[in-house]
Formats: sequence, structure tokens, C-alpha cells
Amino acid sequence: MVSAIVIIAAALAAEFMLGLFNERWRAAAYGVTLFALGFMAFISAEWVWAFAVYDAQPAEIFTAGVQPPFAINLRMGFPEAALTLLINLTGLFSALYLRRALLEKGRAAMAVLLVFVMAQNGIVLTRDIFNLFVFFELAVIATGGLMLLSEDERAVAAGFKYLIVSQVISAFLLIGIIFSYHATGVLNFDLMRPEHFAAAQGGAIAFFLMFIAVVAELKPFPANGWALDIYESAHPAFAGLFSVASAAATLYAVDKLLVLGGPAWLPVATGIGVVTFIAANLLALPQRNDRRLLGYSSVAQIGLILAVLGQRDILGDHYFFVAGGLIAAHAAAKAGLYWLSGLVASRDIIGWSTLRGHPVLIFAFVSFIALLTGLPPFPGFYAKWELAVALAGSGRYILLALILIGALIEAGYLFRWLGYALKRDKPSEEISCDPSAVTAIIAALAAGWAFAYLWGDLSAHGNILHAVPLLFALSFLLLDWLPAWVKNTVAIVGMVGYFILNYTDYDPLRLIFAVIILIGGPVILLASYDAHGRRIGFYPSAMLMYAGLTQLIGATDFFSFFVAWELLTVGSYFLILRGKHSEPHALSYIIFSLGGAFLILTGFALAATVSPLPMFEALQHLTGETAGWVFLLLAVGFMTKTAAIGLHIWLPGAHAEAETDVSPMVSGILLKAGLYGLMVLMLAMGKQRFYGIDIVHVMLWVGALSALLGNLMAIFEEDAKRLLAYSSIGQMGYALFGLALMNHLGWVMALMFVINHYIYKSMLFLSAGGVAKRTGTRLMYKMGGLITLMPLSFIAVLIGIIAVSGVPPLSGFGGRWIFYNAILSAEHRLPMVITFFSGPIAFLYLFRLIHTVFLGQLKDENRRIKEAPFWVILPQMLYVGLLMAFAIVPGLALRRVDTYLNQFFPEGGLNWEGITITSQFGYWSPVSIMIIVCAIFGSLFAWLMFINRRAQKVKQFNIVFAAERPYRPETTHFAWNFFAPYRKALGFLVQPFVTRFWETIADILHTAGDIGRRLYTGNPQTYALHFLAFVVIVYFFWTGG
Amino acid sequence: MSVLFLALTVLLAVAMIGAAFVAILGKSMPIAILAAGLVSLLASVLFLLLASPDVAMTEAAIGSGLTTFLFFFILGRMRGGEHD
Amino acid sequence: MIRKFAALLILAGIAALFMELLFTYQPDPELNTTARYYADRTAADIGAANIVTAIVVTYRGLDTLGEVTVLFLAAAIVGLVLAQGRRKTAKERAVTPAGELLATGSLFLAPLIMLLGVYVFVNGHLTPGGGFQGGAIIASGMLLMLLADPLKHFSHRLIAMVEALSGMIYVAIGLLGIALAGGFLDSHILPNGELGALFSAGAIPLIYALIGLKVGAEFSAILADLSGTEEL
Amino acid sequence: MAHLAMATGFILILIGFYGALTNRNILRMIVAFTVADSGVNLVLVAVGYMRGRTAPILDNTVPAAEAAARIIDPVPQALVLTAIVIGVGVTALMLAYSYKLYEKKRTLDITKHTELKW
Amino acid sequence: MQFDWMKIPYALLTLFIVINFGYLLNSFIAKIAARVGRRRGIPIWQTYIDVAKNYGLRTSITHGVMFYLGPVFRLSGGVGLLLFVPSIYGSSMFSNLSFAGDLILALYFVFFGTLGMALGAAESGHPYSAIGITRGLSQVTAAELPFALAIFSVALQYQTLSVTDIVAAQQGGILHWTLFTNPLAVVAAMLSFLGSMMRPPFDVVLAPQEIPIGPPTEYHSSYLALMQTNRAIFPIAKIVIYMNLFFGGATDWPTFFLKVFLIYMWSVFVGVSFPRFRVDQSIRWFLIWAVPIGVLSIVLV
Repeated sequence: MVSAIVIIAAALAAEFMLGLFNERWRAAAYGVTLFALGFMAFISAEWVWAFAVYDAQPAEIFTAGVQPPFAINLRMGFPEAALTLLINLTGLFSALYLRRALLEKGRAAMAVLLVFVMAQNGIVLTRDIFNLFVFFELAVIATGGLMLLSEDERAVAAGFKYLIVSQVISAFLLIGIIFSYHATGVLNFDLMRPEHFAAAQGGAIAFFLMFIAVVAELKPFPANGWALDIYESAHPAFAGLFSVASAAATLYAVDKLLVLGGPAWLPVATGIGVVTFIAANLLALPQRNDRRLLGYSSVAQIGLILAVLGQRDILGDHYFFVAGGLIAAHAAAKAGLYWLSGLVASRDIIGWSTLRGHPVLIFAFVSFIALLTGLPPFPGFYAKWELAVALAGSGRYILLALILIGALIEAGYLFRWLGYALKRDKPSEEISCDPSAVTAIIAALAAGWAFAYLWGDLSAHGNILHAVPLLFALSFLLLDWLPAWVKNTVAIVGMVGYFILNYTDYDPLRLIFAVIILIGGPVILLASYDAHGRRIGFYPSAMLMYAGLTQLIGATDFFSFFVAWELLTVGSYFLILRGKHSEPHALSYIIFSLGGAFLILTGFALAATVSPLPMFEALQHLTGETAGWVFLLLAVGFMTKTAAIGLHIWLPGAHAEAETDVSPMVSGILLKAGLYGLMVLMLAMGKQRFYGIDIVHVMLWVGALSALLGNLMAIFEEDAKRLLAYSSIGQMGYALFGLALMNHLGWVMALMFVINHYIYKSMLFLSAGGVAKRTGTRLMYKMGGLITLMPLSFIAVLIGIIAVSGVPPLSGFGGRWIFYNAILSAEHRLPMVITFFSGPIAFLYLFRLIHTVFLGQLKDENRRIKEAPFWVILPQMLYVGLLMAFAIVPGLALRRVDTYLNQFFPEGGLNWEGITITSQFGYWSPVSIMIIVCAIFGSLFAWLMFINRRAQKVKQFNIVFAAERPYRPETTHFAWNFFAPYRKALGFLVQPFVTRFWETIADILHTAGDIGRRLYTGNPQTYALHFLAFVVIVYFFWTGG
Repeated sequence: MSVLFLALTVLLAVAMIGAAFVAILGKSMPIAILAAGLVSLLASVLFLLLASPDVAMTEAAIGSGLTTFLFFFILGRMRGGEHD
Repeated sequence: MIRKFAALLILAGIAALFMELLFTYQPDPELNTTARYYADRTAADIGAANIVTAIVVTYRGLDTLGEVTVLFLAAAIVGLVLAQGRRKTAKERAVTPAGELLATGSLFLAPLIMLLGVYVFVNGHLTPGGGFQGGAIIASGMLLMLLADPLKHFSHRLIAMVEALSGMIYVAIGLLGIALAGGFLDSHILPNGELGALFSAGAIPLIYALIGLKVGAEFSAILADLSGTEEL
Repeated sequence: MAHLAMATGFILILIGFYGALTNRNILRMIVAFTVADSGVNLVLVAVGYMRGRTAPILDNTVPAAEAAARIIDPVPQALVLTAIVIGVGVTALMLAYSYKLYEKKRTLDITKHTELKW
Repeated sequence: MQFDWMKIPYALLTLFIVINFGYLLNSFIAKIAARVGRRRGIPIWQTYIDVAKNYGLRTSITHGVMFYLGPVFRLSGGVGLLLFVPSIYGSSMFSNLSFAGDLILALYFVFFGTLGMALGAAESGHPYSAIGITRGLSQVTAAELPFALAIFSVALQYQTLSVTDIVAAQQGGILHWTLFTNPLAVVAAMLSFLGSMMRPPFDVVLAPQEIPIGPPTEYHSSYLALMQTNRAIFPIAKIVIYMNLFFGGATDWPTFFLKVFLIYMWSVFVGVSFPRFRVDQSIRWFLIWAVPIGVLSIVLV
């Protein structure tokens, strides 16, 4: 094993050696630089290996042959080894990336780079506070020097600003160090003790000065203007290195200091960290410049980690796991993103769309964003989970809430950026594919995924990357070069195969969801055979969503449930994003989803701390106030997914703008995830009170209002797919209402809705999608008369609307019948009035769908269109068959569920004797109804057919225009603003209050960010003042509190 | 001895503070630079009084000597910049 | 005006902080553990009469190495900054010849000054002064030569070579400490000798000499780079 | 005396900071920082000072055996040495930067060098 | 209740009786309306003549299968509605096909015909038919709401959804009728009844400017005959539900005829005394007057 001091010595030797090279031998000098960095990385790697595999003991390295505290010593323990490896590898790849710049600037620049990396190593390794100061100064000066590598002219000013501020900082650091020395009599980290500082007069202030100066290097808000300028103007490779290496090293320095300061300082660190996290994320919102945005994001991430450092008292064994996970994720992502920004010519975040067409790079971009936002399977996710559990477990709810709010804002701008990159028009400039740069980026990508695997392995909850469905989904990344139909087949076979292998494991409730996901999913996928080409990106996203859904119903503990939840959210986000104009809608989808997910996380974290039992049992055992909170958080979280009214604004756009075969997936299948969550929750916890309010009762109202307003909004909609999307809100409202009734029949009804909604909404979305595909528009008033051209689509829609509106004899009626029976035994009567009203309204918009699209006069421009493609029609016809079958024998699925529900709601079940289904109040015989209606209908229809058998068929205009073609045929189709009387009477109910509410919130956040960032005037004096003010404020808070 | 020392220290301190004000508020740039050098120089004297000959020497050679040179060197290169 | 007021206000806060430090400060009646160790052991362990030197070169040798690196870094960056966008070569610039007196005087004085510098750093372990001070003095000798003849072509190569070699030897000595003595930068790779003699205190004189050369070279490099700039 | 030196040091720091934060001229800011640096050094040395003791150099008047009772704390001095050298390094660097900034805009007014902001 | 084959001829018998009663009722009411207007009016058998004539007519052109759906759906709706509800209480002969479903079935089956008519009319491709549809649908949804509330109130009151059970609960004297035990529900339902009878003030749906060129023009000959038949059956089928739920049902045919006639007359009386509403006005009217009463009836039951 090579001593850790050699890392520093090697760097120094190499940089001094560079002086021997003639300025002309730059390539050789570059070689030496790379070699030195590689050697440093090798030493760290060796140590990491020793610690990880051989369980080596931490090594103390004494200098000068004298024991500390009388000489400087270093320590190489596992954290040090890991951090130096991170720093050195980042340094190595940055050097690789910087090849051109370094060769241009010569050996001095290379030496500076080496010093920078060496200094960061030193900060990590040293155990002496003054030595720490020396390394800090080295890092500062080297940073100033490396700014010169940038091609940006403003970089010099940025470097200068940094020097100015660091002058002030180092003055404080020096004073702090000397007074600490005075107070403790040593300069050594291991021999200084909290009690020394406490005992000596002025010791606390001494520590405070030292601490605040080191923390200032972490760019705390508001003393971080200089850092942002550096991030914006530095060479991207250096910005990445700065963000990763400086942060990692300085965070470790703070960690070392916090041990000295004792627990009293932990809240200070947390406070600074969390304020920085939120403020930086807020200020990042209005940013358009990619590197400055990344700068804000870096600042925010580091703030978060600082906050985590301050929580070491409660994190216990998980401390390094959490903090390390965040650092690792931050490192891979930030280095990768900065390096990517070097390839992109434009500095506006929209310009990143130029990455499209480079699958590896765009995958890298996506991975980096996922790393930053802490999505599974990346380390940030594990860290987020453990942190939430620890915070909830020790009652630090406000902190948890603040962190999650900050994370949500962060996700907002990161996903907005991702959306731009994936959807906006590609700029004309191509990216510059410098091979060494691409190598570095791929290294960061590989590191990110390696971290993901590593953290999975270290996690107590098992490795996310070991789950079969997820691996299946990820394998599509590798298969993406195949033609779409091959991938489609693989997907279908995989999903059905998984179902066949696993269906015996599900109880009836889960089985229903499993069938919808794993059999229903492939049925929708049949429509995907229609796609041509390779359809890059579709299958990984879709399969990720299905993997998440599959894992969701298989999950038995909080962690795996939440993993699955995040996976399906991410998968569906990418799926939705594929639509042509779906970018803003996908953004609002992901933000609402993540917001919901954070609520769920909080709820789970609260519940998980109470008992280590499996999820269901743990929820059952909750009592008291906690139970109310958990229930509320989880319920709201799940209702975000079902788009309950108030949280619904993401849905219409997201579902409507998605591709033809995606809309049914996200509507027919994905929405069920929320219902599943609600079912699990309510089965486990029953009714809960929250400060005296019956939450389930509130949910009953929410369900009813969703049903009413969702339907009402649907009838005023001109866009066919948006209409269906609003209808989903209404339908989910019904289901929620059923669940909230908390009786047997309510649940049967909800399950009936689950099944029915899947069938008819998938079918209708496919039909609407097929029609939109053929006509080139989704606006219904531009269609009309398509019945003769697209008869199969028409039949699907006809059957669909009969089913949805609950008109007998189709299966929708079954849902209504159970519903009415269910509410007869319900306790609350007012909300049901609202649901009553929404029933006929559903009928209105559905009628409009069929009337405006298929009936009436055909438009001239549509005269030549054909039936929707075979593969789009095929699943629709399957659904028609299914609806018929389900209408006749609803017992097929419901009977077992009914029995299953008996264990939870023993009373009020259904009686399934013979062909009649009997409830406590009424009865219903689906077969008889079907036969009677068909008999009457059939005989009349046959009679008409018979008597008119010889009649001649005439065209449409013959009917009312006496065979004359009207001047403008499109004006003869009354379609726009179809339900005008309704709008006149009830339009006020559907004013977009909710949308306005959320928009106002977004506006406020943006404005706050925009005003807040004016703080950074660009003047280093202001920045220095910020730092001083920061010192004073923290000082007063600390002395005051 | 001690009283003399103290008196000298007070004198030095007052002189340094005065020079420091000149350095930051004085109108002319060269004088400001010289004043800053003077602060350094006086500090090195004070270091001597504080029984720190090593520091005194370093401050005198580097802090007041070399630094002042550097300032003038640069100032000479930026005629006109001093009045900004 | 607002800025001045804000600065005053905030600095008043800082002043309050400093006041607390000042008023709670009580000088130690006795040397603390660290200082006592140095006072008691330096003579025996290191063999240097100047304890500060012993601390700087040996006990806290890593700091000093870092310090040397700071100067190295500063020199390198100053070179980088000034190299950026440098257009004209020295020859194209207008030349203002130095006065006769200065030219002759510097020719005579510079070697003497440099000698003084050497003296200061080789005696660093005995008397006040050492590598840094000596280095600075050497650099002022250079400065004098520079002033005498602004166009004097400083051999950048030479400076760089001195700097690089002294630095590398310094690091090598440090590493030798691991191999031959108790650890990195342990000065015991050479015998301690007699307290107060020139060749005593182990490798300290050698190291301080190297530091002196290196610091001198670094300051000279900075000065040379600055002198290469043009008047704006 | 230590208190006095320390107070002077603190005052110098404050004066230096005030000058650096309120003067628009870059060069003047750097000058102000050197004043502050001197102040910091003064504070550091003052902390190590002990009344009635001598410099930590062993010679005939201060034999090794009596050193512990006779000399002042050498550690702060060692630290200040480092600090001074670092300070001059940074000053040199800032001066080079100021030259560069001046070259670009022909002004040393710091408020004119604020393209990077927000 | 179980199915047996005998129910089919019995159901057809009910149908026959109701059709005839419906034809006569329609003529009779037309006559009354004419007499009120000091005209002589049509002969009582005029509807028979019209229907017979229309059934006899044959058209030589067709607009396609979709066009058939209008009348077929409509008549299926009417017949189905009639047959899913027992006509005569206590008579298994005239309990029709009510074994297939309960009140909810009837409630939802009302829409079946509306849907079909709308579909067929829309297929005519005439803009005015579409306007008629949108008005009709808008109004009917608002008008059905108080009815649904009333039904629910009654179901809650008697704790059953079975029509037979509800009628059974009202036997034993006029004071046992829902009319007296739950008057609010009845008020709500009777207000709703006005809306669904397509008579003034809620007949803007059939407003004269649409009639000459709207759906009925295209639905001639046998189509019209089917619709005329439906016009005889459907109101009665609906009134039967009202009668069963609110007015004690009928234990024999004379009571049945009487009650149906009286309930029908309620809409006629209102119709001749009030001016016509615009559709949005009628929606508001139902929501403001009828719905709160319905809600109240549910809350108070």
C-alpha cells in the first residue's frame, strides 16, 4: 500500500517537474500531468479497495517523524480514500477534457491543475487545522488560475471576484485558527475537543470564525455570488471539477470541524445548508443560462449535503451512506452536466436540444438529471429515503418539509430543462464531439450508474437494480437499435410471460391490477405495432413505467413501494414527453407527481419509524396523531396521481398531448396506480381522523367534486383527447368516491371502475387517437361525418360511450348499479347529490364525442381519409368484445374480489346466486338485461332492415339539402361550443380557479427567484459584503439561539 | 523599560492606524501604496517588540518591501487607471 | 453612499465580534502543550537553535511545502494571466533607458544583495530569517537588475530550472524522510550535529536553502513576468 | 501589550475591509487588503505573545534547558510566516488580474467589471 | 323473482294494453287541448289512423344503418323502460320483466332512448338537428337530476331499490303514499316530470322552427311510425315509475289508467299556463328550484 502522503508528494513532484520542460514540449508535459493524476487516483483506488475488500484499518500518516499534535499528520480512512478517489478521478477526466486548453496554455496551466487537485486531496487528508488553511489557500489560488482556461472573457473578472472574497474569508479563517489554537493549545483535529472550546473564553467565537470561514467555501446563501460567476464563466471542465472536487473536499472539512465543535453546531450547519438549498433552487428558477443554472444547482446540492452533515446526530450508521450518496450523485451529475455543456454551443438552456440525435449523450443527460433529482436507482434516492426516515423518526418535520420543497423546486427547473432538450427545435449548430470530452462524459455516466449499483448493494433495503421488471425495462436501452416491431414483440412477450409466471402470487385485489397492467398493457401495445422505424426512447420509457407498476403491486414494504412509485412516475414522464406539444404538460405532470411522491415519502417515513413491520401491518399499527398525519399525507400523495380536483391540472394536457398509443397507457393504466395506493392505504388504516376531521369524509367530497367538475370541464372541451382526459378526472373521482364510502359495495364499485375505466378509456383514447391521426387535428369541430369512413372506430366509440355513461345493458351500468347500492348504506348524503349530477353530464360529453366526430356533415378536407390503421383498431375491437363479455358476466372479475373484500368489510356483500346479483337493497341480472334489450332492439332493427331492404342508399346532403351541395359544407355541421346552453347556465363552475391558483404559485416562485437573484450584482464588493453580512447574521442567530 | 515599550507600542499603533486611513482614503494612489507599505513596516517594528524577529524580518522583506514594489510596478503599467 | 453605510453597519457587527474576542482574550501564563514540547525538545530532537525555523521546516514542514507551492502557483498564474493576449514582444516596445547611476550601481549591488539573501537562508536555523526572507532578498536583487535595465533578458528558462529543481529536490528530501527517517519531511535524514553550528539541525539548512532558492526564483519569475508587460 | 497589538490588528482589519468594500478602484481595494493582511498578522502574533519573555531562539542567553520558561510561543510565529507568504502570493495574483482587467476595459472601476451577475 | 317463459307473453300483453292506452291518451289530450282552444280537435281514433298509415308507407331511399338507430333506440328505450317496471302491483302476470333489474335499471334506461334519438338525428347531418340535440340533452340532464334525487330519497326512505317493495310499502291507505310520507321528494320529482314530458315551458327542444326541417321531417314513414308508437309508450312508462314510487302504484288496470291520466294531466296543465323557457333558463330553473328540494328530501328522509 502506498502511503497517502505520496498522493501529495507525487502531485508536487510532477508540478515542479513541469518546470523542467521546455515550453515547446507541451505534449510531454501533458503526459506527465495525466500520469500524475492517474497515479494519484491509483493510490486512492488502492486504498478504497483495501478498505472495501480487506477491511483495512485507517492509516495515520505522521510527518517529520513526530507524533501529532507536534507535527502535521494525515489520515487515510475509508471516507478519505473514497473522497480522494472521487477528486482524483474527476481531476483526471477533467484534465483529459481540458486537453486542448492545457496544451494551448502550456505547462503552467497544467501545474495549476495539479496543484488544484492536490490541494483538494490535502483538504480531505489533513488532520491539522492550519494545514487545512494552507490547502484551502492553494485551492483558492489554483481556482483563480484555472479560471484562465476559459474562453469566456468574463472569466478573469470572475476569478478576481473569487480572490477578493477569499481574502476576506481567509482573514476570518486565520483569526479563527489562531484563537482556536489559543483555546485548545493544539492545532490538531484529533486532539481538539468540544469541551476545550467551551472551556476557554472566546473559544466558541474562535470556533465560530473557523467554521464560518470553511462553510463560506461551500457557497452558502447569500455569500455565494462569486461562486455563481465562476460557474458561469469557467471552462466547463473546470466548472465541473470545481463543483465536484471543491465541494467534496470542503464538505469533508466541515465534517471534520463539526466533530470539533460538538453537537451544538449541528443545527447551525443544517440551518445554513437548508436555507442555501431552498434559496439557490428558487433563484435558479428564472435562469436561462445553462452554466449559471448548473451553478445554482451546485450551490443548492452542496447546501443540501451541508444540511445532511448537520443531521449526523440522527443519521447514525446511515450518515456516510446518506451524505456519501448525495456527494456521489452530485459528483457524477455535475461533472457530467458541465462537461456536456462544453459540447453545446448555445448558452441558453433551450440550446441543449442540439444533443438530440446523439443517443448516448442524451441518455447521459437524462441520467445526470435523474442523479440530481434523486430518482431511483441512483444513490440520491437511497439517501433521500434514509434522510426522510431519519428526520421523520426524530420529529424534524419542518426540516424535512423544507428539504422536500427545495427538492421540488429543483426538480422543476431541471425537468424543464430536460424538456427543452428533448422537445425544442434543434438549433443549427451541431455539437462539437471532441473525443476526449466525450470520453469524460461517458466516464461520468458510467460512474453514475456504478454509484447506483454500489449504493443499491450497500442499502439495507436491497438493490433496486436487482428487480427483474426494472432490469427488463433497462435492457430496452440496449435494444433500442432494433426496429420497433421487434421491441414491441419482446415487450409484449416479456410482460405476458411475467404475468404467467407470477399470477399465482397475487391476491384477488392485486390480481385485478396485475391483469390490467401485464395483460392490459400488452393489449395497448398492440397498437404500437403501427409505429414505424425504431421509435428511439419509447420502449425504455414505456417499459420503465410498466416495470414500476408491476413492482408497485408486488411491493410489500415501504421502500420498494416507493421505489416502484418513482419508477413509474419517471417512466410515464418520458412517455408523456414524447408527444408533439407535450413539453409543458409533461413538466407539470412530473412536478405534481414528484410533489405527490414527496408527500408519500414523508408519510412512509413517518410510518416506517413507528414499526419495522411490512408496509401493510405497519400502517395498521399506527395510532393517534401520527396515524392521522400518515393517512393525510399518503392520501393526498395518491390523489395527486388520480388527479383529484385541485391537483388535477396536469392531467388534461399530459394525457391529451401524448402519442396515440401512449394516452391509453397513461390514462387506462397509469391512473390506477394512484387508486391502488389509496386502496392499500384505506384497507390498512380504515378511517382516520386528523385533528377531528374525518379525512375519509373529505375524500368523499373530493371524489364527488372531481366527478362533477371533471365531467363539466369535459363537456366544454373542443379537443377530443382533452375531453377524454377530463373525463378521466371525473371517472377517477367516482372511484375515489367509491373508496371513500368505506363500505363493501363502494369498494366493489371502485374496482369495477378500475376495470371499466381501463377498458373504455383505453378504447376511446385509441379511437380518438386514430381519428386524430387521420384527420390531423384533435379539435372535434373540425371533424364530422366520419362514420362512413371510419366505421370501426365509430363502433368502438359508440360502445365506449354507452359503457361510460352507464346506460344499460353494457358494463358501465353495473358500475352505477353497485354505486347506488353502495351509497344507500353510506353515512353522508350530500356528496352523493353531486355525483348524481355528474352522471348525466358524463352522458353529454360522450354524446358530443360521437356526434361531433362521427355524425353530421363530412368536411371536404376529410373526404379521402381512411379507417384508422389496423393495429390501432385491433385493440379497440378486443375492447369491444371485452366490454360485451364483462357486461354479461361481471362476476368474472368481481366475484372473487367481492369475496376477498369480505375480510375487510364483512357486511353488505353481494349475492351471486344464479344469474342475478343481489344486494341488500336491490337486484340486477346482467344476462337478462342483455337478452331483453337485445331482443327488443334486435327485432325492431331487423324489422326496419327488412322493410327497407330494397331502398336506395343516398348520400348525406340528400337528406336536408335536397341533393344540393351547400356553399360551405363545414358550416352545416353544428359542432363548436356544442353545449352552449350549459355554458351559459353553469359555465361559472368551470372557471379555471385551480389552474390560476397553481399558476399564481408558480409565478410567485419565479418572481421571488427573479427578485432574489438581483442580490448578485456582479460586484465583488457586494459579494464580500454578503459574506460579512452572512457572518454577522449567523453570529447573531447563534448567540441569540 | 516596560513603560517605554508600552509608549512605543501605542505610538506605533496610532501611526499604523493613521497610515491605514491614508491608505484607504488618501487621494493619491502612490501615497496610498506607500502608506500601506508603511503600515507593513510599522507592523514589522511592532513584531520586533513582540519578540518575533522572524516575523518582523519576513514582514519587512516581503510584506512591506516586495509588495510595495509590486504595486508600483503595476501602477506604472496602468497610468490613468489610478483615477478610476 | 448606501454601500458605505451598509459596509459600516455590517463591519460594526464584525467589530462586535472582534471585541468579544479581544476582551475575553487572556494571555497564557505558561506555554501550552504544543509550545512547551517545542521549547523542550527542539534543541535535542532537531538541533536547531531557532525554534521557529525548526517548526517551519520540520514540524510543520508540510505547511511550508504548501507555502512554497502557493508562491509557485502565484508565479505560474501571474505568468498565465499576463501571457494571455500578450501581443507585442519586448523589442517592439519603446525603451526608456535607465539612468547611468542606477545601471552601474545595480551591476555592483545586485550580487551583494543576492549574497546577503544566501546568507540569510543558510543561517535560518540559527538566527532569525530563513528561506523566505532570503528568497525575498534575492528577488529584490533581481528587481534591482530589472530596474537598471528594463530590457535585460531575464532567463526565464534559468529561473524555471532553478525553481523546478529546487522544488523537486525538496519533495525528494521529503520522501527520503519516509524512507530513511520517521516520516515525510523528517529532517533526520542528515545528522543533527552540534546546536548552533552552521551545519547542524539535520537537513534544515539544506531544505531552507532549497526553499530560499525556490522562493527567490518564484518572486523573480513574478517580477520578470510583470516586467514583460507593456504600459497601458 | 498583547491586547494593544491585538486591538490595533483588529482595527487594521476593519479599516482594510472598509476600504476594500467601499473603494471602487481595484488597485485601492488591493491596497486595502494588504492593510487588512497586516492587521491579521498582527493579531496572530499578538496571540502568541507572552509578557516578559523573549524570542524563541536558543542561544547563550536562552539555553535549551530554560527555554520553556523563557521564550514565547513559537507556533503563531511559524503560522504568521506562512500567512505572510501566502498573502503576498495572493496580492501578486490580484495585481496581475487587475492588470488584465484594466487591459480589457481600460478602467479600474470595479463596478464596470460586472457583466457576470444574477 | 325468477324468470319463467310465461313472463314473455304476459309482458307482451302489458305492452299491448299500454300501447292502446297510450294512443287513446294522446288523442284525448290533443282533443282536450283543442277544446281549450275552442277547436273541435281530432277524432279519438285519429292516432290509430296515423300510425297505421305510417306503418304502411314504404320509403325507396335509405340513409344507412345509422339512421335506423334513432327510432330503434328510441322505441327500445320506451318498451324496455315499460317492461323493466311492474305495471300492476300484486299481479305476477303484470310484473313484466322486472326480475332483470331494479329501480336503478329503470332510471338509467331512460337515457337509452334519448341516446338513440340523438344519434339518429345527428346522422341526418342537419345543423338544426344538432342544435335540437344539444338543447334536448342539456335540458334533460338537468331535468333528470331532481328525479334521481327523489328516487334516491325514496329508496333511502324504504331502504330498498326494488320497485315492488316500494309499492308494497305504500299499500294500506292513501296516507301511506310517498306523496304524504315524503312530500319533498314528490315535489322534486314532479317538477322534474315537467321537464321530461317535452311540454311547455320546457319544450324549446321541439321548438317550431326545428320541427319542419329537423329530425321528424327525415323520419317519415315507418321511422315515424316507430316514433309515434314510442310517443305513446314512453310517457306512460315513465309515469308508471312515478306512480309506483310516489302515488301508491296500481293494483288493477282502472286505477292504473286513472293515475296515469291524472299524472299526465299535471304536465298538460302546467304546459298551457306558462310561457316557454330558453334552455339555459330551464337548466337554471331546475337547479335553483327542483334540485334543492330534492337535496332537502334526501337530507331529511
